[in-house]
Amino acid sequence: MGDVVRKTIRPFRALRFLGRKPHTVRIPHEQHNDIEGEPLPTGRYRGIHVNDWDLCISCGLCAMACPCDAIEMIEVEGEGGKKRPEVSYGRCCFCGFCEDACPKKCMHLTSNHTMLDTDPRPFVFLPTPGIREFEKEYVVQTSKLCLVEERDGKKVVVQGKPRPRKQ
Amino acid sequence: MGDDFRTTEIIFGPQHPGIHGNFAFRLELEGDIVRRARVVPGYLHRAFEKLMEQRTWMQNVALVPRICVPDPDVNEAAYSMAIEEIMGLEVPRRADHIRTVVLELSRIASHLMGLGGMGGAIGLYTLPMWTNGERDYILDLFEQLTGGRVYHIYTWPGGVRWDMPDNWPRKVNKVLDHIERQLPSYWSLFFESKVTDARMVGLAPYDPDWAIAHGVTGPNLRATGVKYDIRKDDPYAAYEDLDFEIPTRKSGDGMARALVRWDEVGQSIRIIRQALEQMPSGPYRAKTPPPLAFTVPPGDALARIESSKGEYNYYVVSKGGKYPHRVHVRGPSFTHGIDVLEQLLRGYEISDTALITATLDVCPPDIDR
Amino acid sequence: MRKVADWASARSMWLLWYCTGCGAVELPPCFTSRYDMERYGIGPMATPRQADIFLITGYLSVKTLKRVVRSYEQMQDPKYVLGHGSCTIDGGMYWDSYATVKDVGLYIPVDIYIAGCMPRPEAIFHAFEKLQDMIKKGEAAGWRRYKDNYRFYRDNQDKVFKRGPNWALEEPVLK
Amino acid sequence: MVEDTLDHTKGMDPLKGEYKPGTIKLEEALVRIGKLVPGAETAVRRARRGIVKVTPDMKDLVLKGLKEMGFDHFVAVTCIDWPEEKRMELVYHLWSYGTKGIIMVETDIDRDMPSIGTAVPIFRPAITYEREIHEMFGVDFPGNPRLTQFILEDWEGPPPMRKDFNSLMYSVERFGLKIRYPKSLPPHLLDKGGEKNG
Repeated sequence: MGDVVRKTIRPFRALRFLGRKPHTVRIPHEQHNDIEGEPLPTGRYRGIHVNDWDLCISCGLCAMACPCDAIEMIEVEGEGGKKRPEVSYGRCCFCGFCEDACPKKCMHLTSNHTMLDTDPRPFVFLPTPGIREFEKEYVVQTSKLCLVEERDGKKVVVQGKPRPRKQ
Repeated sequence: MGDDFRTTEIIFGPQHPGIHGNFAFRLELEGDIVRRARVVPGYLHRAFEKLMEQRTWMQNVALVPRICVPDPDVNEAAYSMAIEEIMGLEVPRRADHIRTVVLELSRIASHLMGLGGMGGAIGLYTLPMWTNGERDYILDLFEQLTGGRVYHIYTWPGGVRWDMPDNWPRKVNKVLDHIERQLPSYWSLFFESKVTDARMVGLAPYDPDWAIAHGVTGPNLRATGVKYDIRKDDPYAAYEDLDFEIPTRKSGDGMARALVRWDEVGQSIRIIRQALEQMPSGPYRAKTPPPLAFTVPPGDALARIESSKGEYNYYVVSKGGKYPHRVHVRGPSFTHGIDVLEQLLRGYEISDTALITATLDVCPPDIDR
Repeated sequence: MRKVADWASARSMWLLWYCTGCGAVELPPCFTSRYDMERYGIGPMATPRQADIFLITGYLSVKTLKRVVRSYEQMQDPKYVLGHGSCTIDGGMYWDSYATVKDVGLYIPVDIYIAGCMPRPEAIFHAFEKLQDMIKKGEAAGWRRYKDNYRFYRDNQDKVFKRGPNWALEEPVLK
Repeated sequence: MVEDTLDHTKGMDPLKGEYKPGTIKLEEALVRIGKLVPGAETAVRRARRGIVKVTPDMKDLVLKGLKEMGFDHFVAVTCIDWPEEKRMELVYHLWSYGTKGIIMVETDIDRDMPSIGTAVPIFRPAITYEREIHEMFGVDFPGNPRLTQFILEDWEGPPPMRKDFNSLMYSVERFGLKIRYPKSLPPHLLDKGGEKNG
């Protein structure tokens, strides 16, 4: 008898989930938090690069350390013949080895993580400190990136700021 | 069509909702019954072993976790252990304990996903909804520790890459408490269900002798009663200092395989709690050459790790210099995902195909590599 | 009329359940309770004939690409392709592998690329938002591009498969 | 057609009895192998790792002997290509559940005509490993019933895992790969022309 009662009541135990708050993260209306309510991603997150051109010594170690051949050292107009790393996000695997290899610690992977476009070309760009300006933004907008194109055998900045503004 | 027009050959996968990952079968059916099954792997082939020969020792650390997607940390750890053995590197105790925590968290995440897959295969879609939700808290933890959600690139030769953040152990304990609180409702949802009993008890059983003769390892072997675990028998990381049990079951059928995985989640929680409690202080990585000048002396080493799916083996051969000469990866699914699976499927209905694959926890990326 | 249809299809999309690469491991969290894709009116669909979105989750080996092209051609118009992960843009981690194709956009038209290895669920949801926007504006025209430039895509496919003109119809005989 | 070893008609008896592993010591097993096969080099690498070096024709004898001693878990077989020395090395890894040790049986075969008898009659898991090595290295295993197309599809060209196959140049040619920073790549990959590997 008791067995029958228990079996009859059992399905109704599911009702207790009615009052529980769902743990769904309602992106994009809600911040993604961890179990203690701290926002994610944290500073350790390996996202899109920034590179401080005032510190960069054009050593090319980041390009040597890259397992994906994502970084190319290119010469940019207006930099006095110095080479700067250009990152292709069609290759980058966000391992952070470039950051480890950098002797001046000017290359840095931020916690910016979302980047999308309809065209594969804007995924190749020069990381500048300018990207820091939208570090807290939800999405990296390709219109703000520093894009470089080859014209007559010379690399020319076609979009974005080649140099950060001096404070 | 078969020769006598009684059997039909159908292509099951790779685009099929019952397939876990990118994987396919050719099934010869007689009515609903599988008369002969052939596995068609290779859809995820990326030529890892070839690519590893083209990259430096340290660059490969970024490559190896991709070999097993649900359980990536075993690859980094096994690769690092093999290199450490050739180089004679002594790993600090703290690094060993951190590795243990990471490996066990990864095991829980993988088992939760695997149990969800079993639930999905019998049409119980609530279970994957829940387990994958809990798994996500573990991914949050990984993100705070390693900076990556799925691919961590955290364990490397000589130790681990960064130390733990100060508040991380507390968060781990909170997540484990949360998962422990949830486990009873999973139990009543999945294992007390009559559908689970009807579908999984007596499903594709094998006995220990047959399993060993066919190279079955891991939870699938322990489901037949063989008390064997590399963590105990060929210990690595900090498992020697920790107290845990090896869960086994007797019957070797689908239910036993699910139950062994279920028990392992509980044991992993126990291991992580102990490892965090006993966490020694000190350095978290040994002194190694800088990544760009990282060379390994000539020699070879075999590293073995117990992953959530079975036994992982990394056989690393070095000729000296900056690049490995050969790295052979023996994934657990290479045996139980092809030859064993083909034989187990025979005689069962086509609707059991996905479930048998799920109870064996076949991981296609480590077959194809 | 087209506008009304676009508006309607942007709100109810079915995602083809085909885990082509390692990015598929981020799909279960997206479908399930933590992120819950159905808030967007997106759900998994088993058969290509009834699916609207093809999410290319990561690298494609040549063997998979053949099945992807076949599944894509089975899908009904309008259909949209999302390239999920860096490997769909330029090879990603497997840039020097003999087995994987580099730019998926050469073989099937990709509407949105998402960078990342792998992209976070946030990125996937943002891509869905953007796709809905594009559909409403009528910009997501990858399927029309495929029809208009069929020769271009077909030539690229033929170059990779090396199986003669009938590669799309044959399934290799197994011994 | 491959023979199945699992008999579904009989039905399994899972409670048939416990599995009893052999419990010979690793060192003793190596000594016995040394007696069984004269000319076999044996060594203990470290705890739980032993090595046996034999000629290819003695391989079956050693594998059989080790299986009888309790090394019944066939872990893997690895093929290593040594182009400079014109040989291919096959390493059979065998584990014993009782001894808790692994013995690696190493044997060398000729690189130009790579062929070695199959290990399938002794260890069933070898069927898949040999199938992979056959495809990736072009090694022939006479006696293996299943050396069919496995992972690669529509593959034309040399076995890809051999050292003389250049994956990078192949990608450049077939998929239009652009190399971004050649300085970071292994130099021997860039030296070779693509034409002989296509």
